[in-house]
Amino acid sequence: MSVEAWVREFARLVTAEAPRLTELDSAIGDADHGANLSRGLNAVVSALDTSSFPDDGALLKKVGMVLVSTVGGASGPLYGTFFLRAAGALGDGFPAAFRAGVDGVAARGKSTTGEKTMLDALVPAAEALAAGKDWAAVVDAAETGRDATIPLVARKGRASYLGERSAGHLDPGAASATLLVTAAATTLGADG
Amino acid sequence: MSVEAWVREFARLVTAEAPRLTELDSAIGDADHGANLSRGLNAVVSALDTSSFPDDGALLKKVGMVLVSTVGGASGPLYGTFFLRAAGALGDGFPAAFRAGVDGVAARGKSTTGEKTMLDALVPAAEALAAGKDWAAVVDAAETGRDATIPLVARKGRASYLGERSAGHLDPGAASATLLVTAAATTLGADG
Amino acid sequence: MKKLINAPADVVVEALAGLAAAHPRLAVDLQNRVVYRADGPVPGKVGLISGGGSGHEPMHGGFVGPGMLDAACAGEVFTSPVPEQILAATKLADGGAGVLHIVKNYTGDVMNFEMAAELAEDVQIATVVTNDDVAVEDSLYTAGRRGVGVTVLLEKIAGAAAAEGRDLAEVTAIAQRVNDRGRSMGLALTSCTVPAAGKPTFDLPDDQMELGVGIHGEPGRRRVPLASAHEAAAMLVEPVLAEIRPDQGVLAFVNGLGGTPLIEQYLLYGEVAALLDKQGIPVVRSLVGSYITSLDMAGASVTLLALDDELLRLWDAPVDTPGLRWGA
Amino acid sequence: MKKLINAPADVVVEALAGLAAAHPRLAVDLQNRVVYRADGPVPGKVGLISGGGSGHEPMHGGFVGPGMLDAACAGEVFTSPVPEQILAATKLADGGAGVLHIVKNYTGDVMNFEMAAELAEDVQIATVVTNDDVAVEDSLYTAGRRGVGVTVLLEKIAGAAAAEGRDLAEVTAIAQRVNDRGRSMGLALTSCTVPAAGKPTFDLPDDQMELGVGIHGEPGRRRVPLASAHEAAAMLVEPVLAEIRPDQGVLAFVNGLGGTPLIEQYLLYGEVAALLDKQGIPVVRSLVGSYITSLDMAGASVTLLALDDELLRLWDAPVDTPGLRWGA
Ligand SMILES: Nc1ncnc2c1ncn2[C@@H]1O[C@H](COP(=O)(O)OP(=O)(O)O)[C@@H](O)[C@H]1O
Ligand SMILES: Nc1ncnc2c1ncn2[C@@H]1O[C@H](COP(=O)(O)OP(=O)(O)O)[C@@H](O)[C@H]1O
Ligand SMILES: [Mg+2]
Ligand SMILES: [Mg+2]
Ligand SMILES: [Mg+2]
Ligand SMILES: [Mg+2]
Repeated sequence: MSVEAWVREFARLVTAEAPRLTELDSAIGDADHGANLSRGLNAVVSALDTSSFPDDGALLKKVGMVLVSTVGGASGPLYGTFFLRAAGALGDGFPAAFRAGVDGVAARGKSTTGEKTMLDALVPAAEALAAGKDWAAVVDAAETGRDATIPLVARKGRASYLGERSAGHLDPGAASATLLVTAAATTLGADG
Repeated sequence: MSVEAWVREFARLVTAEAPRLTELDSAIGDADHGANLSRGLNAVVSALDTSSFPDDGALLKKVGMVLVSTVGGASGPLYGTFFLRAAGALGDGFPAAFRAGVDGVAARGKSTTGEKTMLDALVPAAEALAAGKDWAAVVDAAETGRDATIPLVARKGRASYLGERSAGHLDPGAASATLLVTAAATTLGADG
Repeated sequence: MKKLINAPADVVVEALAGLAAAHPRLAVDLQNRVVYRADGPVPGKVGLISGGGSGHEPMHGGFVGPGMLDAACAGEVFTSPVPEQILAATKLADGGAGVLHIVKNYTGDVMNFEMAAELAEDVQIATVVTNDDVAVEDSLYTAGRRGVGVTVLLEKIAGAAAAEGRDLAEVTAIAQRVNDRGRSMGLALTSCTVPAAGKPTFDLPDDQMELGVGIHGEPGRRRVPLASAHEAAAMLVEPVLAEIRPDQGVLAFVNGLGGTPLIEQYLLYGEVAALLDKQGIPVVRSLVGSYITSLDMAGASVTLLALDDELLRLWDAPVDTPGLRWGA
Repeated sequence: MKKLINAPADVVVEALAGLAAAHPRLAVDLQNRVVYRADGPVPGKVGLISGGGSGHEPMHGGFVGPGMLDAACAGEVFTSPVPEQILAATKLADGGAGVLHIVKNYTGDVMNFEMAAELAEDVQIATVVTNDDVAVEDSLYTAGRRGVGVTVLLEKIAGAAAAEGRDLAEVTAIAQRVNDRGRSMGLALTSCTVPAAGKPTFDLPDDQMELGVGIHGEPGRRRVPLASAHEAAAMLVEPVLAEIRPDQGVLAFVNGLGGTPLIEQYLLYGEVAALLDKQGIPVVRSLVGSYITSLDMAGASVTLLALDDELLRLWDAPVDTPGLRWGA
């Protein structure tokens, strides 16, 4: 299992899906989620290409720091915090690290599930991982959570300003978070 | 013969044709010729409705003053001067009065024929009148002059800023001046 | 997309470079995208910084100068700056008396400023979060209201308090009072176009407008038929008046969103002033212009600030920035 | 057409009413559409007036105040004012030392000001006609060049000269010198929409721009492919530099045409400054903003004024108007 492969795959998916993420953010946000995340993950890939790390924890910490210092907006601190917290808990295994990351997002964002955010994809995935489900089920949990954001009225993030008008749209952060889970399945699942 | 009927008919035609005059002015000017002239001629009609005049000269002088003080732009002083000068020469007959008006336009505008302005319609009409032609020929002279502005490169007025690009468009002032001549034919020609 | 730009990715840095070139008394750290007073920091003075996504010019960089901000950091278009930038701005503003962070209430801005404040160990930091937009329901269970027009007024007034030599707690209290006494509401006639996106954020039919719009191209609270300026003024002023108590008169601020020219802003101001007059609310000061924009969005917002003697005096104090200047 | 207006026919008067309401030190004669100093005329001071079609805000009404104009009259949108208005403005500006008429070189403006000057029997009048637009060929056989950006600079500098107590001949000579030493060039990314017309004056495909455009929605000299800000700066600066001799440095003025936000104006200014720097021309002063607009047109113009010591000193002198304010 290689967390580096995971991060690189996440970067690849986000870059490929950036226009769609921005499109989703146009409907209920400010049309920058794809640009924000791909800018940050480009910087992450550059950092990975030019540094070596004593261990996976150090690598994930670097990923978090690069995201915090290059993404900005809401998703920068949130994804940054995810990786920083996950880095600290990696010793307890991937499910625990993932859970720690998700808890970090909730703490940083003062948010919980059902508010139409990335947590709606992340939390079900964390729970599936904790329950020892296989990767397909983990991805399925994230995707189901993601799609369940569509009817929700946003209560956190920029989409909350739209009130009722936010319903009927998929949350862009839930979409990018699902890519994070998919990337884990493709890379970590390969040898799991 | 009633110069009042002439002016009222001119006002009627301009009001009806205002959108087309503005349209012509959009192509090579600033999209206000119809609005300008109809604003002024509305004011003229109000003045005619509420005043009486000792003679036709006084009436035309009033028309000129109202136009000067309500139209603005290039056409305000030009049409205003036309009527003020025509008023002063009315004692010498309509052709002489018309000629005096046209000379006033040329003097005020420091312009001559062939520069793609209202003079290209006015001068041929004045000449036809002076030559004793019938009204149909006078209108024809104005219309021919008007249409001849199409290929011209403007040298006076706002259209001159377009340089070569002004060619291929009919001059809005030549179009409104032709209405002035048409109105004369309809009203003054009826009893002439 | 028709814009006077080069590559979309370079818009922010190039605009900052232009700002610095045009105003020699401002300096710019292009790496960190921080605009700061070339003569700063002012020893012993409370430092004021703000920052946020770009696309709202002149806010914030154009409000750096004597009597207003000491530094401002610019994020990508509509994207809040990252903690490193905020930290750099904080240090450039720190004259030893502490630094006030002026933060507009957006999740990203709040979180990034929070992280920066956690990192700025040797500087005393206070934070004020503006949330004046009445288009958004005020609720403990949501992200809350956006910070919009009041931010401009707050930066001016708190800047004057700092210039007078007030300490960090006093400047913060005054800033908080401006936020508490001011409310805003906006509407859009067109969407803006984010350079990196290349097309309008939303489509808006010719006969409709977005009421309760923010400054990031996010759609408004509801779409209503295109209204006259007279009706629009009422739609903007009434929800604002429902929330402030202008006992000593107001500062009335009509703001253009970037694509609406001054002739329309003044016309709208006339309607706003007439409406306030009818309600017996004296307008003590006014501000009309494009001060907090949303790229090229056509539209406007109205901010009313319930003045008191001190806020009025601080508003009138000298200010010398590219965006607001008087008495200097 | 999406505008914050009521009836198109009322736009000008309502915007003037809003301007007057927002700026208590200005008064407005709504009948004659004249904005003037509420504390004027200033006895013994040369009066300065200007006027022209509306749609160019803040010019001219927003430039009325100490250190700049004494009065300004507003025509209909893009239509020069009539002699009566100009006469009314002249009288309101007359402090007994004569009045300078600042006229932009458009056939209508020139003729209406001429007629007004003929009517103003008891006031000594001098006239300066601005014609700085290098997009138009300068020729004795045509209407000549348009007056554009230089008008703003001239109103400021001549206003300072009058405030210093110079006499009419001196103020006129200084005004003339500003016109002679300044040149401008503009481009449009979109057409504007005249309220009474209700639709854009011209159509412009997404991939093209109008180069050499004026401020009345008249099409430019030629249509060129949409260019980067870098290329656009060169297209604007080079024809201007071909005509002035900036021996003592320039005042560089980047002007937004109404629909172009400040972020783009600053970005363009950066390109202009870099270009001038490369040519070894020192930029001594700068001005960036939407000061002479064309309703909601997106686009910009560049004006360069070859300064000399006196013009620089007068530029720096205090000015206190809604549109330009410093030192006061
Ligand atoms: N408080 C929050 N908690 C968790 N996720 C959030 C929160 N606020 C916003 N988000 C997520 O961030 C996404 C938006 O990210 P992005 O567009 O990059 O930032 P911004 O909203 O600042 O433009 C949203 O779609 C949502 O999933
Ligand atoms: N110097 C001139 N001499 C004669 N006619 C002129 C002159 N300048 C402009 N015109 C006429 O005026 C017309 C434009 O009138 P109008 O649109 O009302 O004024 P403006 O150009 O000020 O907007 C032109 O089409 C032209 O016929
Ligand atoms: Mg976003
Ligand atoms: Mg016209
Ligand atoms: Mg954003
Ligand atoms: Mg006109």
